[in-house]
Amino acid sequence: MITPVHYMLLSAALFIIGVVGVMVRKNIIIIFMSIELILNAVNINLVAFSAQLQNGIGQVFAIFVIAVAAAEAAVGLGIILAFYRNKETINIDEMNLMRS
Amino acid sequence: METQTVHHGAMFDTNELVINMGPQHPSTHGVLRVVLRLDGEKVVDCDVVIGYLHRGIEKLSENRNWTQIVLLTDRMDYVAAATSNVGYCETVEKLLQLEVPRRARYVRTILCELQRIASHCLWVGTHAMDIGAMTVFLYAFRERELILDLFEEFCGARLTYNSMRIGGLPLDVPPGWAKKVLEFCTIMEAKVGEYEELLTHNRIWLERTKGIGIISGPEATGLGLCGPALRGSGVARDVRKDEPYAAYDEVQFDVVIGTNGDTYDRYLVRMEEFRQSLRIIRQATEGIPEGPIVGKVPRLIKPAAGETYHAIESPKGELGYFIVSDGKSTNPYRFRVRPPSFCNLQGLRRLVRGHLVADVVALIGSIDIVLGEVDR
Amino acid sequence: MGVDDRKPPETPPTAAADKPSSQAPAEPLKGEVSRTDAPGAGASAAPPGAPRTEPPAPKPANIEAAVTATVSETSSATGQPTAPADPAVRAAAPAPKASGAEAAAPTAAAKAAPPAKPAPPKPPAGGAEAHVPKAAPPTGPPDPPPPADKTPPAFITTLQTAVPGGVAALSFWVGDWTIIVPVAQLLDVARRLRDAPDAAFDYLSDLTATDWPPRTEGRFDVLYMLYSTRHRHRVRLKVKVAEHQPIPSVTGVWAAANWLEREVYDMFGVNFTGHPDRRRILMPEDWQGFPERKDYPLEGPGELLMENPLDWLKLRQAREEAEIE
Amino acid sequence: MIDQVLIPLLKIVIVLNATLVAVTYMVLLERKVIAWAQSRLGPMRVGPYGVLQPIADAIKLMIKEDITPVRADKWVFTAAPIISMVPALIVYAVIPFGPTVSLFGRKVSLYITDINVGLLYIVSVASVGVYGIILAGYSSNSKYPLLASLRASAQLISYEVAVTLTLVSVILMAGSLSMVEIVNAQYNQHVWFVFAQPFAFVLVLIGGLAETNRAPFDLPEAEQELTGGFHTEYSGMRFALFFLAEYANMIVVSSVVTTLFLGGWLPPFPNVGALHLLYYVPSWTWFLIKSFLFLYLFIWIRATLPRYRYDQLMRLGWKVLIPLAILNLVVTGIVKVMLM
Amino acid sequence: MAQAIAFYFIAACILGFAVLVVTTRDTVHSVLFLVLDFLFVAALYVLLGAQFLAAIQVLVYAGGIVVLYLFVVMLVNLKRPPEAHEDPHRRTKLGFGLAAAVLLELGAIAVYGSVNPAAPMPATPAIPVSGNTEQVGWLLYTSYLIPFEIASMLLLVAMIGAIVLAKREL
Repeated sequence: MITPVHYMLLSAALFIIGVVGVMVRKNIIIIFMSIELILNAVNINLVAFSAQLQNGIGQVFAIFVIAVAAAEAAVGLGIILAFYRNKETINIDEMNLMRS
Repeated sequence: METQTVHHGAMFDTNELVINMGPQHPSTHGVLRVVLRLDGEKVVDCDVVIGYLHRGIEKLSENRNWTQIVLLTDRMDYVAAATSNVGYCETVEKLLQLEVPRRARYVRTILCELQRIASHCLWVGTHAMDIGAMTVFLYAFRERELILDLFEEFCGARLTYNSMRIGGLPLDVPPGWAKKVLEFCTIMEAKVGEYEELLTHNRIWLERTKGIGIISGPEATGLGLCGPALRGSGVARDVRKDEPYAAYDEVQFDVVIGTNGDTYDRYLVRMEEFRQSLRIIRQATEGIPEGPIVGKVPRLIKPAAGETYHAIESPKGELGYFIVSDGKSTNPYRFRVRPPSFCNLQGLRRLVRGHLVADVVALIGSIDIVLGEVDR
Repeated sequence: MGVDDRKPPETPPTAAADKPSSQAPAEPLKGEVSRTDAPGAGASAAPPGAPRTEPPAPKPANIEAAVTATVSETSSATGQPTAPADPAVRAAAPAPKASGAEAAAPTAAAKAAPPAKPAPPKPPAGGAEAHVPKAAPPTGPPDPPPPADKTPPAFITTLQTAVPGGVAALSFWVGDWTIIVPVAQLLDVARRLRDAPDAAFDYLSDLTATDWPPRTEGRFDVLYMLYSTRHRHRVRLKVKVAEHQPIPSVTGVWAAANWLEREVYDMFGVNFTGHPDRRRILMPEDWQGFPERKDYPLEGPGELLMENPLDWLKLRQAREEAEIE
Repeated sequence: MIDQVLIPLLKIVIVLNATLVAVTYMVLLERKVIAWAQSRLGPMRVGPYGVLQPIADAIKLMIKEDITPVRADKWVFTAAPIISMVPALIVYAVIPFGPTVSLFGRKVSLYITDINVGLLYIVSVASVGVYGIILAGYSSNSKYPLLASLRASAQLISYEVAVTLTLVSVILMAGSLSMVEIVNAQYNQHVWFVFAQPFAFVLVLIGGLAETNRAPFDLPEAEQELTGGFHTEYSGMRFALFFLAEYANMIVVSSVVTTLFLGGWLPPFPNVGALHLLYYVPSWTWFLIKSFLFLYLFIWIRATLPRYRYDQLMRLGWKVLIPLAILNLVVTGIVKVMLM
Repeated sequence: MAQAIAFYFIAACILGFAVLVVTTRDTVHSVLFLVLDFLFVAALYVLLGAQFLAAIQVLVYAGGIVVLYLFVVMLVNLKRPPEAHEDPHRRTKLGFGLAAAVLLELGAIAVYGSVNPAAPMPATPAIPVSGNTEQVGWLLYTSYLIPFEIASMLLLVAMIGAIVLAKREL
């Protein structure tokens, strides 16, 4: 029998993978993708609870999360493109313009 | 196709993408190579590379005797070979100061205009095909076939005719040929309307051709564009009218000019030229005089030392021959062709700048080149 | 001698040139075309560059001789022997092989040569006057002056006053007017003809050249066929230039001249200066020699390659080895 | 057991095979129809009137050398045709070819499944198909395919927006996302939606042309511009997969349009008693006839029209189709509320 | 039983592809694994009875957002991959440390959860519609109307922002 705990564990594991990706990789596109993984982990959690609680609220929130993810991806990738055009790099460690 | 070693990704950063269009490309009409520098899909600059079909016809001609050269001229504009023949023969006749019988001049006119229609058929087909309308291609080739049949009946060949002799014609027109030509005119008139129905008012066609590759009249003149490419820009320059040869001074026709100098105008000019050509053919065929077909040609053709330039209006534009005779040998000392396609192709670089890749194709189509003539 | 690192199409001439050079009397050339001796054989009066039309000429010798006739601009440095076999073929020295110039990339040499080497002072062309005039290859078109009853068009007379010295001579033949223009006045004349309202030659129909090798003082006739779309008249300009003599490009006057001048440069090696994009146009970029010169063999060097593919392979191999080093 | 496993499996097998055969014969149909339009004969050699041509083509493509460019990304290069083929096929799971009929004493529905988000399923699965084209262009490591794939991805995404927005107004009319329910709604409302939503019909048709990369929107494979488009470097069976995917998508689009706008399996004038006779014709024939009309239209358009340019295509998508779709949606919504 | 098998299979795929997303060197491959990952997440949603969300996941995530990623990866194709030289990893210790911490916390929750199971949740107020899509729609347009509108504003702002950022010259 699959309980919400299973989903939670799956979600947590996905979350961890996402966090590790954000922390470890230098390629900013992969970092963005890791963030997407994190958001998905959250969504899994929300949908799992929605199913457990027999109401749609969790799914509604999942939809909001997807909307936010779409916005984030659009703006984030726009920034990457703009940055790449000027600096010819997508290495996050070289993105230190704001550092004095 | 892929000769640049630049990694394909390196393009979309701040730099430009260098892309080779041709020499093996479906829409460069032969072995033309256009090296495009693109910014996204926008053409920043281009370099037109030619010479892949260079056979040295000029050099070869300097080593053939005067009559043999007719055969070589077939191989230049192989879409309108008879026109090249006529141009060459007229130049030598000018050098020889030879009078050509009227009948021969009339037949030459008919042949030239048939060739113009054949060439324009091929042009409208390929041009429309380049822009994506493939049916016109098949339609135009259907009619071109009729012209080739007429030529086959006249001289036995369908592509490289070798159909002229210095001083006149190699042989008279076969009996009943004139009637067939007139029948063809009737058919063709309807078919031109058919092409126009498919294209002229088609919205997509308009969007693809209007405002593409605009060139003003003075600029086109300066660039040496010729033929419909020049007339599309509103310059009424037609060798047939300005420096009449063959029987063009005895027939009525209009010089068609455009107004905007864009691809659409060049298209319209050629479409109208179909009709004008048919008009000329009608008049010439109906008024074809009786008489000899060859003038008083010396047995050994050996023009006096001297040089001359003579131009005729080929379907692509001003086809000029510059021939030097040293007065001693039986071959020209210098044989030079002024190929209209070559001069028109020179304008391509000016035309494509700032347009998109898809327009390059449309523009190559709109200047109507034959690589056999460009490279010679 | 080592095979130099030329491109394949050029290699056979160098290889073939060895043989005649070993037996032929060496005659130093000075970057100029000079005539070989053996005038008697020239009686066939074939135009140069057309050895094929002479049936009696022994074929192999003919080919070799023809091959040696590859034109080079750098010939003045090397005492390269010419081929004596065929009198119709004057051989300028092929690109340096035995000399120290071996290391230099021939393509670069070919490219750099025309502008870098202005025509050296001409030696008295010994061969030219030694010839029987009848046997001599033509030295140029007669350029007959206009007959007395022909008055030149108005724009020519105004041109004569507007550009002093611009009209060196005037010619009329089978209905064509030709103005012979000195090189120095070319641009002035061109501008004047384009801009003057009575001339208005806004259209450059054609631009080409003719090679008259015997003429040392101005080997090439560069011809400008002009047309006016306004007055619908024509005129022809003729400029005589020597082999390396710079001639100003008229691209600034007529944009159409761009490719036409490129072609003339490609085919004749006429030294246009001020051209925005002077490259070869029809021939490959690394081609040696100028195909439409009269002393360039009709077969070109290229066809010889085909006769023995093994030679070609060997040469290519040698070149690749040289490149590796 | 039979109802649960055997019949669905059987249906899947039948639909898949029928689709593949239909797709191969689509190619023949296209060649024939275009040939007729161009006063030619088309394929005539293989079999009478060339009817066996697709089989010959298939054999030829199968035994052709399968070339992978040296510098291509091998895995992606192999996966790309599959990625474009699979969505085109699994979409058929929800297309209702007919209602539930009784066959050999059993109730059998003439569709594989009817899920409550059927239309959304089609749209979302179709949106995955774009990966095939993008990846093909990317992995070929060649410039023309890359340009084509960039074009394709931009084009498909833009038109997907327009089409999906338009579909919403149809959903609004039907009140359901299920394909079967949409057909039933047309029966219950006594009107084919093509008459209720003529704008939406035209928009979906245009968008469908664009989404299947058909003329005049066949930019990603515009051979006159980009040699072969995204499949320039493909040969043999992998090329065939792209080809099949394109035609399968065409059939999908015509099926969807048929279902949404032309009443799916319903005969003409389903509610007119006098024409009840038409119900004796098997329902799936109506479906096939209607779809065929659209396929014919697609081919006809291809034979007639020139090709749009990339920027004009995008302009059409964003500046014409999407605003019209939104307008249509708003109007539909207002009318619907007013009628309630 | 079948559900359990499906869950474990899907979960394994999700995690496996997620690991591949993070570890693969080639960015394009990484994006592809992300698509697969999202498709399996969609499958999981179907398993949980959220068909509408599954379709949205495929449509928006797989068909939209990731295509955007792929687009950018292709645009920003690097002459010099960012991780070619020097140490490709950064803050490895911190990353794995954080991961360990979360894992620890999870373990604690799991232990706690098994010790005292959660009380059954009170039933939520009934929604007057049935069916997954209808339910979500009802909620979105009733209780969560304002967040929904805000989300649409957010998307609009993001769209404009992206255009401003990506356009070379305005």
